[in-house]
Amino acid sequence: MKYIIAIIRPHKLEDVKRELDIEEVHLMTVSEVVGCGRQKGVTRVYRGVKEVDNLMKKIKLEIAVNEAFVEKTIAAITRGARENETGDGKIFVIDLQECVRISSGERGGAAIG
Amino acid sequence: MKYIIAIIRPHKLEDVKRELDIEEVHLMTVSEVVGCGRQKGVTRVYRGVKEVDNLMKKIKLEIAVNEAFVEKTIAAITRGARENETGDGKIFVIDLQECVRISSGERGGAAIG
Amino acid sequence: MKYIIAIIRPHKLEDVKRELDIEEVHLMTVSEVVGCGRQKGVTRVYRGVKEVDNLMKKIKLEIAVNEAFVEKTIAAITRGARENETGDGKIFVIDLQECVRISSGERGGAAIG
Amino acid sequence: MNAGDTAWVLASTALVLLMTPGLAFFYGGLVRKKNVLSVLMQCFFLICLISLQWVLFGYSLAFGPTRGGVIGGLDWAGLRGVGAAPFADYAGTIPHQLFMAFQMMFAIITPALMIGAFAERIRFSGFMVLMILWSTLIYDPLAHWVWGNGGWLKNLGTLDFAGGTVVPVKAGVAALVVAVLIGKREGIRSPRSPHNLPFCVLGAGLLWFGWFGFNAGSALAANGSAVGAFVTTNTAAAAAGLAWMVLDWWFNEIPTMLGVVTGLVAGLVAITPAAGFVSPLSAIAIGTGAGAICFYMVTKVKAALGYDDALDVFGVHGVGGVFGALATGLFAEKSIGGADGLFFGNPRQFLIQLLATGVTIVFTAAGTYILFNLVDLLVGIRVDVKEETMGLDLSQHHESGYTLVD
Amino acid sequence: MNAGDTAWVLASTALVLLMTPGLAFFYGGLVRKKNVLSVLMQCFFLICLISLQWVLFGYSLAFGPTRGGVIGGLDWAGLRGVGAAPFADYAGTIPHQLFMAFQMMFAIITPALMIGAFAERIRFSGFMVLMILWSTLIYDPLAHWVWGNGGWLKNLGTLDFAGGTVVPVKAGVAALVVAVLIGKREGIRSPRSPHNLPFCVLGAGLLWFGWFGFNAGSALAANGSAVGAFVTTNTAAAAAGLAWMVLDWWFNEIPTMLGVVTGLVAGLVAITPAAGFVSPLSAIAIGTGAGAICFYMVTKVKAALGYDDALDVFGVHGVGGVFGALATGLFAEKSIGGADGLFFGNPRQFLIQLLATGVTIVFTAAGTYILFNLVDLLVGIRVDVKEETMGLDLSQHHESGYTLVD
Amino acid sequence: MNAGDTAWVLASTALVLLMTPGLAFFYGGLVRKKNVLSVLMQCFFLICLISLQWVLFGYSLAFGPTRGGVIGGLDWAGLRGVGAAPFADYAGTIPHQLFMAFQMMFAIITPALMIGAFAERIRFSGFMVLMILWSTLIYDPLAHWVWGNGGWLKNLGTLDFAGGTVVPVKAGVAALVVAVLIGKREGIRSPRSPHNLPFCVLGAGLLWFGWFGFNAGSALAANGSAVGAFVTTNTAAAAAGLAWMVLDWWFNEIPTMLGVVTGLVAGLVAITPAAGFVSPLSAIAIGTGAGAICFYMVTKVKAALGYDDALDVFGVHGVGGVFGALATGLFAEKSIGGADGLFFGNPRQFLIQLLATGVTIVFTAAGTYILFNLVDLLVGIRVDVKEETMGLDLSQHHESGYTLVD
Ligand SMILES: Nc1ncnc2c1ncn2[C@@H]1O[C@H](COP(=O)(O)OP(=O)(O)O)[C@@H](O)[C@H]1O
Ligand SMILES: Nc1ncnc2c1ncn2[C@@H]1O[C@H](COP(=O)(O)OP(=O)(O)O)[C@@H](O)[C@H]1O
Ligand SMILES: Nc1ncnc2c1ncn2[C@@H]1O[C@H](COP(=O)(O)OP(=O)(O)O)[C@@H](O)[C@H]1O
Repeated sequence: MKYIIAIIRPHKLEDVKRELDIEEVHLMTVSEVVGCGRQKGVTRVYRGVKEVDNLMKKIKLEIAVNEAFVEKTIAAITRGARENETGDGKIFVIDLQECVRISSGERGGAAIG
Repeated sequence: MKYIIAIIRPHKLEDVKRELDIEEVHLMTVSEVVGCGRQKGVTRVYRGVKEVDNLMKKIKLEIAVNEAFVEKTIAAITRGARENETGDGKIFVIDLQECVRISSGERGGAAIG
Repeated sequence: MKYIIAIIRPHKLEDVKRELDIEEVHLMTVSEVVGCGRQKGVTRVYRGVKEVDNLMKKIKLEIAVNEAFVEKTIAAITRGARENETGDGKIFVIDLQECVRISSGERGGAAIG
Repeated sequence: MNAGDTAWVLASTALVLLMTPGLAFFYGGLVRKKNVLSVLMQCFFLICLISLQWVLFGYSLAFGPTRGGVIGGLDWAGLRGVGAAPFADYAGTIPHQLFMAFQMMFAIITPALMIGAFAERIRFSGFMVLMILWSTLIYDPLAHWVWGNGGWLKNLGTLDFAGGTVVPVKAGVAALVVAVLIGKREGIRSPRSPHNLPFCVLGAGLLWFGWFGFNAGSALAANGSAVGAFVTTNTAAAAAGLAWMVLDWWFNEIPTMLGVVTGLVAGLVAITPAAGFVSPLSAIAIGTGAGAICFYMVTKVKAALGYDDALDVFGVHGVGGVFGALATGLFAEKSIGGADGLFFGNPRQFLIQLLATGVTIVFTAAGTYILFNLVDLLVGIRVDVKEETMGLDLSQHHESGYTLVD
Repeated sequence: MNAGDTAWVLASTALVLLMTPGLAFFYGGLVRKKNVLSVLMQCFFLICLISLQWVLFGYSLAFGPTRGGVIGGLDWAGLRGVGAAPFADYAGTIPHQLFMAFQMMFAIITPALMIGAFAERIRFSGFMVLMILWSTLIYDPLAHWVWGNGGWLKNLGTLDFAGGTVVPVKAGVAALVVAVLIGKREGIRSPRSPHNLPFCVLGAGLLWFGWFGFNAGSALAANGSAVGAFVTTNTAAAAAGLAWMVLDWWFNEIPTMLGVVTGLVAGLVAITPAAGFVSPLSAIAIGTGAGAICFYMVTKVKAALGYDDALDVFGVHGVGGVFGALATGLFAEKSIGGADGLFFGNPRQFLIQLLATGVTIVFTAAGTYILFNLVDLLVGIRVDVKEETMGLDLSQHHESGYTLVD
Repeated sequence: MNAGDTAWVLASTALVLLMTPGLAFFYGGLVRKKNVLSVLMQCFFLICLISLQWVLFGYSLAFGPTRGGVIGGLDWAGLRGVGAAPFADYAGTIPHQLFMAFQMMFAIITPALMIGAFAERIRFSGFMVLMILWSTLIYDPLAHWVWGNGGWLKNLGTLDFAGGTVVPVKAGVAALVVAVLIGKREGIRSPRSPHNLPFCVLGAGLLWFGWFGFNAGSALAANGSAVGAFVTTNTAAAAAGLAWMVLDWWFNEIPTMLGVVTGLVAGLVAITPAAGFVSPLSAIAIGTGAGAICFYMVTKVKAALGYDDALDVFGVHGVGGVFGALATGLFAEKSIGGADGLFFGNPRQFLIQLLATGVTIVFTAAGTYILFNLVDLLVGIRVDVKEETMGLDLSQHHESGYTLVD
């Protein structure tokens, strides 16, 4: 099992979800983060004083999947999130040792979906 | 050492904390997320138009523990979070390689608690 | 590759970022969390009734780095975040299996920076 | 008719209307995020509902030609005969319809005050039915007794400048009854932090602003009495805010924002029946007293008794109102409002105040008890646990106050 | 000059000024977080812009000595001759300058109403130019026709108590034209949850409060007519809020907060032209009708036609305004405002209302169409996709409404 | 006594009261999340504190029978003799107590304006003591000099329509002194994004609304002078908002929301002393000048000098106020307010304005310097670093503005 963390542009969330649905990946956890990346930050003006802020608003997805789904998930996220420009985001894949469904107590691959 | 991530229902936070306290697991990091799961979403109405939103508010817990505490922690979260229904949430367990306490520089199992 | 998660005091974010910049670690993802630690909580008063709240506001950093950067990153965070007191926070290091840059499709160590 | 008086009462009526949105934010900021809309919704529903009820028959029941001092007749239903000409028995220098509109705003905010008591757990349908009945069967008769031409408490000589008996006492007592009957919130072991304290402060600011209309408008003219009520209102609110602050400091080492706004609202409540009858210095005494007594109620007595009056409607409005109604009987001065209180040599006035307050309490408590049980039986007043934990915004209104991700 | 009348119109003018910030929050709460400032900014820009335009030449164009019933001359530019003395043709008991200021607030809020239609996708520079032109070339002439001394629609005998034709109809129609021409928002497939519904409710509360100045202030005196308008305004808003609530319940099983505030705004819009001409009971009918018709427009017709009027300016203001203007021709009563409508035996009035509304619609639609294309050509009205997805706050103003981490 | 005048001044007094909550939000939105309550708290504390101080002795010190033109006697302490009868030397057509209440609101907002300067780092106890002393020892005497019957600056013939010298100049200068003495905030290297810019805009909206009471209410009657002040107030605010916007565009490529609201507040400040003395066209000049000068101060001068005036109280209120006080001596017209300024042939008036402003600056700066050091010695004015990094809400009030998880 793998734990996939993806950082994407905020307005791409719907597109990514649609692509994931196509791949039958329906479960995920979503949160708002700010990201500091290669992407040039945004200019902000505060009472006539200008400065550059390199923390950009992003969306973070966390998706636990069985091995068989890893590449499909990566591909789906990439399809949904890509604008072919710096700032599109990253996908990180971490090894997942155990997964427990709280309601049933099921464990492992059975609990993931 | 393990890094445990749990997604629970928002109103179960206090119960889970109480159960964790009993198991002597006092340290954790908490955040608000939205989750998309098997749970049927909520109906929303916007100016007379109805739609279903499948992103539900959840609480995410992150708890780093020594091996000896892993099962106790899972059990405690389960006890506190369970309503025996879809939507109760999930627990994910990831291998943790290193842990550093910033104030003292301690590392490993000693730094975790 | 490693996935580093650090929990720090909110007002230390700028200092930590400055130290990381010195080490040439520029990319990261930041979010607000609340932490429950060894640190004594804060007193709150609600209409004359006093109670202690042990959930403190913290900042969470997530930084994916190549092996060569792991210790440098830990050191930089420690330098920036340290007040030598309980509540300074923790750094967790997790093994990272894969990293994908969405815009280019690059993978692995090349995608991380 | 006097254009100056009309101008002031028009402005006052608008100010009192604004109090209910102000109250909505005062309460809305205090509840948890998942219930903020339910509180706002209940407030706005009441504005809409009572605005119609009052025009259709409520005004007539409360202020119409009396039927034996007990209730007004339906002669003025649909505002028949309530037009631009002044009705001298109520207000000789402004259009009768303006007096009606001013009173309407009071009829709106009284039940709205109760919302804090049963917040976070009431079913919206049950709430609606309860409010329709309560306004008609409890508010309107009591308003008639105290303010209506020929009302029996009015005939006794009760002093109630701007409705301190009718409005806060009634709301506070009814709130307590409902809070006890509906039961405690699920899983609330300790006070929950307000989800948005600035909203609560905004609401308090709007309430203070609007209360000038409430009290100084009750002079129904732009005259010295209005000015006097304006000054006592401001003074009592300030004194009560400071009183709470000092007590907070004393007992909890630190002054709190919520304490100051709670205190000032208690002061506004307490000065209401007294506003046009007492001196500014007496207003300091009334405000200080109100701040202190309400502090004691909310921090000590409530904890001891263990009822879950979520936002302290009883502790602040009920107790503050009773205190104010009685204080009017103590501090009133003939040279200011035409009648003396106990401290100025007229113990009889204090007894009348005691009687009026007692009658209000008993009638309201009994009536609310009956109505609650009736509505609970017919419609159900409490949401089920699922709906409660999910939050009333989603379960009762299919909406959320804020987006989490957008 | 009458001090009482002056006092009321001063207060009313301040109240109407407050409506635009109220509207800013009503709209601002509904958009996504990343666009909240753009909405507030557009509203405040209009307050500043029109305040100057009106003083410099707008008032003179709209109300100055007529040039053939079509437009005012520039005789009063820079407020030359518009001073403390009353100008009896407009208002005999208050300073002429006060009448000017009161009308200014109307000239501000009318274009502000349109903001909701093209929210989340308009370029700020294009918006600015469009608004300057629109106010001068569309608003001012139309205001002259309906309200100006010698204006041709006024001469026909059009009834428009507080500008229901000039203000909401015009804004609503122009909003529709712009919404259609500017095109749909990017990637909005279904309605987006309001990012801060309490802000929207706050805005609605301030709008209701301010609307008393709008309608009751339009009597330009503190008299029975002002009181009548005050009461019908409140009543219609309440009825429309309840009507929407009931329909929400009927079609979606549950009443919503956004529904109630949308409904009440529709009611306020619809009663505006009728406020001083109809009875409180007719106001109930008008409010209920407005709530129902706007509900139908927003939920059914809009979906069917598929234009992206982001915050339903046309559905609520345009449609509510047309309905109100026509309803005035139905429900007006001679005993209240001096003229009878169809239901009181005077079909001619209804035809006049129909004509005035029709003229407003045609002139506004055509003029807005031309101006839009002109400005789009010269400056560009729509932001590019990057700017839109980033949000207008960052792309147009280099600011964010809220901090994410601080 | 005149009911119309009384009605308007009653409404104005309520409007000015609302300005302080408005200011609280204007400032509160700009600070970081962890300090929002501390700002609101300081504002509400001042409302409560000064309301009592003024009734007890402040009014008497400022407006009581003069002791040699320097200070009022305590004859009116506790409002002895300040009743419903007008006091003709101040205002002949409204109750004396109303004049007192109107002035009270000015005494409240003046110290409240200073809060922005030392925001995010002041100890609440030190703040309290400083404010009590400052109000009594600096505000009250200065108010006496400029406005009090027999005050020496008043006798010189200083023009100050609505307190532009007393209120913003004083607050701005004192703010600068405290900001310099208290030192910079910890770890603030660059301006921090406002945590809730919509709150700031809400505050600006309420300030604009309330300022009509401040300026037009200062006519103390519902007459042409009030109307004139109303119009110049609105015009100057609009011009200043636009001026800032244009400069923002010029220097930073884009107009900002914070810029517009900052500008309009600068305009409101600058027009205050001039409101009833100048024409609307002069108001455009004053507003534009204020916007430009304050822009320059805040963006260039402040950065060059390096003091940490957290929310630009000096740059906006101090500088705007000085500019306005002097501009009054330039633009005043006899036909409007009874006195001519330099541009209308009366250079003497400009010199008087210069003197009055100079005296205000010197007296305020010196007095504030002494009081600051005194209070710092006795109570301590700055929080320690721990408390500051934790945020004042938690450290000074044991509360948080918002819940993080609920
Ligand atoms: N090494 C990293 N560790 C943690 N987060 C990262 C890392 N690299 C990128 N991110 C996240 O991904 C977002 C996009 O990264 P960025 O460098 O702007 O885009 P791209 O890699 O597509 O050019 C960043 O804002 C940050 O949140
Ligand atoms: N595979 C997964 N990856 C990431 N998050 C998940 C996954 N499965 C569940 N979750 C999280 O857990 C929450 C509860 O899941 P859900 O399927 O509704 O409940 P249950 O598994 O108890 O039936 C979801 O809202 C989501 O946040
Ligand atoms: N074992 C843990 N698992 C998850 N989060 C932790 C753990 N230990 C500490 N934290 C996070 O780190 C923060 C600081 O921890 P704390 O014990 O207060 O400080 P310190 O370890 O420096 O004494 C906590 O608020 C919490 O968010």
